[in-house]
Amino acid sequence: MLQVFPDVKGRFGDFGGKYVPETLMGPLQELEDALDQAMEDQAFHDEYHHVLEEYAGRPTALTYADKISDYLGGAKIYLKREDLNHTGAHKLNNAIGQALLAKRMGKEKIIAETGAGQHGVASATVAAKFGLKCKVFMGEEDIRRQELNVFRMKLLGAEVVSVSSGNGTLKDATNEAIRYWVANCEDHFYLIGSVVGPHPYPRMVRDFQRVIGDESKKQFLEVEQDLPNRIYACVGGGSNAMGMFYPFLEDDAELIGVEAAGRGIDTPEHAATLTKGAPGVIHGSLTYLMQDDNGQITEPYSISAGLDYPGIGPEHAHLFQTKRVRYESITDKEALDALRLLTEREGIIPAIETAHALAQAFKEAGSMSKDETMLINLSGRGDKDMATLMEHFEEEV
Amino acid sequence: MLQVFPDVKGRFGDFGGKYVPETLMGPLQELEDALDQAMEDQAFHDEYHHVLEEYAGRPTALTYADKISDYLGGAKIYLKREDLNHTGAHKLNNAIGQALLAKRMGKEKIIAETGAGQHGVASATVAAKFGLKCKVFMGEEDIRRQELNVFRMKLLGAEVVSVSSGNGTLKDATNEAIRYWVANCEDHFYLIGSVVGPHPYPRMVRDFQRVIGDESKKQFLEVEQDLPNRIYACVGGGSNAMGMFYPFLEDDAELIGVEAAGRGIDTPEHAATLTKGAPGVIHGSLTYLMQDDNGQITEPYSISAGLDYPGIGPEHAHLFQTKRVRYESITDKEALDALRLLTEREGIIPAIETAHALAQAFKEAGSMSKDETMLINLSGRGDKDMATLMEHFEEEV
Amino acid sequence: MLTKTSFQGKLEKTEDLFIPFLVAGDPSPSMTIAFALRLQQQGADVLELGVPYSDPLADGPTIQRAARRALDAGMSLRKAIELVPQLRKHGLTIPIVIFTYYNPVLRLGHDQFFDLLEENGVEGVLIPDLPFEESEEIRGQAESKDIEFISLVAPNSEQRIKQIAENAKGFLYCVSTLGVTGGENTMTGESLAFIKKVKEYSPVPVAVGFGVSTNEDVKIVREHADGVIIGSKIIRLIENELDKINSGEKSGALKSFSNSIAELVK
Amino acid sequence: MLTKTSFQGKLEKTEDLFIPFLVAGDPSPSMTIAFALRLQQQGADVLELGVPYSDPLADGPTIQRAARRALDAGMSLRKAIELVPQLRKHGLTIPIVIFTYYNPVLRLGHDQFFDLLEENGVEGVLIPDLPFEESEEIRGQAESKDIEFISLVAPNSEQRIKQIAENAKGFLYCVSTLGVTGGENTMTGESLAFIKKVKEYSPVPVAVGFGVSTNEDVKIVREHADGVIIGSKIIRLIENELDKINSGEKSGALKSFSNSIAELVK
Ligand SMILES: Cc1ncc(COP(=O)(O)O)c(C=O)c1O
Ligand SMILES: Cc1ncc(COP(=O)(O)O)c(C=O)c1O
Repeated sequence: MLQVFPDVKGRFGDFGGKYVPETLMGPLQELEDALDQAMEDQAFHDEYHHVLEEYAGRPTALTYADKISDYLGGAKIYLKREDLNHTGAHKLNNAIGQALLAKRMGKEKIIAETGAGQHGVASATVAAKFGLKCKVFMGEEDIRRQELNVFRMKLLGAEVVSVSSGNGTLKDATNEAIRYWVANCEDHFYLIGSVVGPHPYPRMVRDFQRVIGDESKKQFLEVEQDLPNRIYACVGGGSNAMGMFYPFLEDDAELIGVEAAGRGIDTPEHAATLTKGAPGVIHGSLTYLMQDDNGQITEPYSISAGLDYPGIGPEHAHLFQTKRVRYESITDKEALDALRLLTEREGIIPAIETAHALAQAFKEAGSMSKDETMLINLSGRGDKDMATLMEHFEEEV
Repeated sequence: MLQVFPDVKGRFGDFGGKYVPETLMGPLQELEDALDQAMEDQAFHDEYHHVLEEYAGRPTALTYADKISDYLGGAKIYLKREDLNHTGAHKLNNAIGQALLAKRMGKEKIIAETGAGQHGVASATVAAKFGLKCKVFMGEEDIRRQELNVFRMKLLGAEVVSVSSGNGTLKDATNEAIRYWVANCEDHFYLIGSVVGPHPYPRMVRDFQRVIGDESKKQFLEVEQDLPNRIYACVGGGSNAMGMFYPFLEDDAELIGVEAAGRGIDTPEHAATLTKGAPGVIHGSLTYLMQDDNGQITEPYSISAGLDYPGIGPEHAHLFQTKRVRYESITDKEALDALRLLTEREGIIPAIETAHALAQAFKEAGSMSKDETMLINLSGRGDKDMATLMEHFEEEV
Repeated sequence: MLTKTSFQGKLEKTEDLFIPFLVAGDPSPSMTIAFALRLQQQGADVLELGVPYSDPLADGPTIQRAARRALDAGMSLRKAIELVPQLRKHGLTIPIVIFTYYNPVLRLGHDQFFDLLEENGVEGVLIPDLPFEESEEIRGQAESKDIEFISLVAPNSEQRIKQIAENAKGFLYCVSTLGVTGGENTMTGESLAFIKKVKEYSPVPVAVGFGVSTNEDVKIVREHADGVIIGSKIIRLIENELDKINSGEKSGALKSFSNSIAELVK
Repeated sequence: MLTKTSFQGKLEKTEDLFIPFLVAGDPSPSMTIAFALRLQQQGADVLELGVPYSDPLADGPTIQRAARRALDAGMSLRKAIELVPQLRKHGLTIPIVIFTYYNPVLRLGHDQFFDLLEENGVEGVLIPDLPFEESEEIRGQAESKDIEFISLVAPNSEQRIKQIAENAKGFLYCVSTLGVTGGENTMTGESLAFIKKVKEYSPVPVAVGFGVSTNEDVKIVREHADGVIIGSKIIRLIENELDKINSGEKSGALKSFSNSIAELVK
């Protein structure tokens, strides 16, 4: 039997916890209490699942990628289609769960951080749908990279706060969101977008994302009468991966998390937290992070805004340490190649984040046998990345 | 009992038929024969529905728009979520059907016309998925308006042919696609994107889109134990509307098709074909169209590329003449207002095309009673329209 | 064996026909008259007078350009038909076929259309987007007015070839290759077999069009068919003269046009 | 009633404490020494020596800027601790509290961290992102080295106030308002009640920080608490002098800094 994580102190083995300014200890306790109550309330579950189905369009499809499987000549490749979720990525699952919780707690204002903008859009979306006020913190570099999503958030009625500290990416947006929350925790709900942050966030986000894995398991068993041999997901903060992996943790399936190697893990420009980082504290949680010898957090780099994060959810740190999940890393270039391959062979343009998982899976598929199977979490669609793709593929297409 | 339309000559009452250069008569017959065979083949149906479910993500959700219903204070408003379809609009349903038919006919090259780019993307997508070569004809003005979709098509491996004749919009792209087909009909399949064109296209496209109405009926009965009082859909060529309306034609539901009034139907800048046009022949079909006293087709105008078309499917002309469907028109401005309203109240950014249907429904909802219901076909998502929306809302958001 | 004259008795020849195509009003009505007369001088047997249309589905870029010029100059179906008496007045005696897309006809109304044709002494009509199956009514009306309704037949008309050919009036327009107007002519063995088959069924001369653009093309077509239809090439010859016309050198333009036509059909 | 001295016996005063905050190395180590001495001159009782950090979650823009300057000048946790003997050498006698975020400590390792503190004669340590529940181990280590581990308590600490206050060492850092450093101080009735409650439980002086930036603020805090902590305001005063410092007018800068401090705490 698997141990139940996190424990009462919010620990996944050595990792997790609450490393936050004193001011947040109260709000975190309030959140934990509300969450525990909600999770034991059937009405809350029902509402959450009702919104997922009726509004977000779940269950998302499980697609057999026949053409790419044939092309690679090995394992049968299946895709879990989170790109078909309303707003285009898995992020909405979690945003719906937390927004319902915020309402239940009587909070009418939410704040959120965002990198790729997907979580920002998801937050702005649930804010519109549930009548909440929404402020999204976003790094100025990401605002540039994800112009489309910025406009979507504004159109949805959210305020987008540009963050210029650091590199102006996800880490900095998160710092700023936490600072704002510290000052405004009385009436604001902080809607974190990944399985990061202080307890109970990593647990809560995982539990609102596990619907991905739960559905996948059921669907996969239906079509293959067996579980997948290997399951892949990209890892930024790690929410789509935890959502996918969690229901399979006690099964035989090999689980592979894929980080962003940026320009290469031998360069300083990457976001391969587990591969190259060390344990430490970031954004309220003890986990792995990218840091220098003095314990200063270093600036990550990835072509994909959603993976451009120097930390990782503490549960991943635990799964890494206990070797239950294998973590690999994929460069910008490998990701872009995989993106094109999937686009041209299957007619699905994935998010660049997702393309990292695809690239690792495609690398491995050929050496697997034809009766083996793999399941890749297609965490989001690539529409938001068109500007970046145009820059990169301008001459080729 | 409803008469079965179209008849053997491809007529819906007075409308329809095959008004094409002699060279296309052979290919149209070949298509009709293949279509008839396919439609009687259970294996074809199964494959089509399998792809819809497993790849496109059907059934799409039926969403109760509680917030906007409350806000308008009248009828209960339901949305059929074609925006959740893979690639973001209803267009894919038809593209999948026709691509499967093309394969069955042994054609390895497809051509398509596109306005908003949604049908182009859908065609490029099925071409990638089913291993076909794809050429998409698109007006140069639309290429400008829908840059994102142009890039998506190219990334999917399709060739986008820029058409500069006329206003460089959908009509011109269609002309050019037909001309190309005339010269290359032997090995090319022309994948028309709406219920327009010569017989058997209007019937075929309707039959590949009726899944919208079939699903809606079932879903609506489940949640409301009754049919909707009114059903709305926007009408460019009319495929999303026919797909939605067709399964309800023999029911009591009032059906409302919404055309684009552009800058106003009292100006020359609109695309309100039924409201302001007259019967005639366009793109191979006898139907209503916008024309001058000399029978020259006039240039339509709408802010939405997908409704910017001077013709309309012949079945709509018939439903207009027989008054089974009520046709209304909505200006650019009204559509944009409705788009913002839905976005801010429900967290769903619709396509500008779709916003026309929303605007008409929102106009009427308030004067209906609370136990009445309406169903709006949310034909597509607004991501493709961000550039246009940015221009219009720049200062406001 | 072709047996009877047609076009109200005005076309006696049943072989070696030269059928040129002009867009009425390209670049102006008076120039159309002038070009038509030169074509008659160069041996034209029938004139196809095209009505410019906004959306000419069966035409390539050359004829689209011509139509644009003519529309910009104000041409319409009615005006094109009314140009016919002008052509006569200036000496055109060969039969005239009005070539128009169907929508302008519909807009005018069939009856009014035929009344106009009759009043203005038009001998034939050709509607490229009205195939045999859609033209029953109009064929009847044409017949009752003694106006030839010209049918088209294409290599892929297959089983319908016999039916179309047997019902042909005036001459039968044989689309030698698939495509819109203005493409390349490629007289393959297949095309020749097709023409042969058409000739078997047709009671009227079989003229070949689409893509005839060199004297060589003309010669090949002459060898195998009863007539040659030349459209886009003639438009291109007119385009060569547009600069001269615009700068007032009309007679120079017409002279060089005549010479080119002579070269083409020699 | 406060009973015992603390900071290894170096802090006897238990009331009216002035606890300034400096970021080590902002804008340079030597200037930090100079500023510290001036603060001592102006009556500082304890110095909070901040270690600059890349991601200071509890700090507002002012301290973020200071940290940036110090990091750019090469400051680190180790160097900040090693600055302490330098401060002593130049005459600083008041107790020094090293203020650092937790990650640099973790990176160094707890044991090495405390060895360093001990070797360099540091009297206290404050880790703003290590709340009571996560600090058990480190509190034990601090105690065994006779180093005061400074705890923070906030208005929303609620049931935890008693536990935190009762376990406080050195002084108790009372966050008067919710927010990061550098905000506005608003001493409402609620804040006063909160301070009162904290004082009830705390065996050590209660110092109030966050948003103290005017002489008026200082006076109000003095009235109700045992000490006042001033951070961002001091950084801003340093920023006022940066131009002078950069152009070599150090003594002028220090003089005007001293005057401002005197104004602030008068
Ligand atoms: C499509 C997509 N996939 C993956 C990620 C990475 O986040 P996580 O690791 O939490 O799933 C993001 C983040 O924005 C995303 O948008
Ligand atoms: C989202 C959307 N809705 C509607 C239309 C109009 O087409 P139709 O009238 O055929 O549904 C389009 C065409 O591109 C579209 O993209």
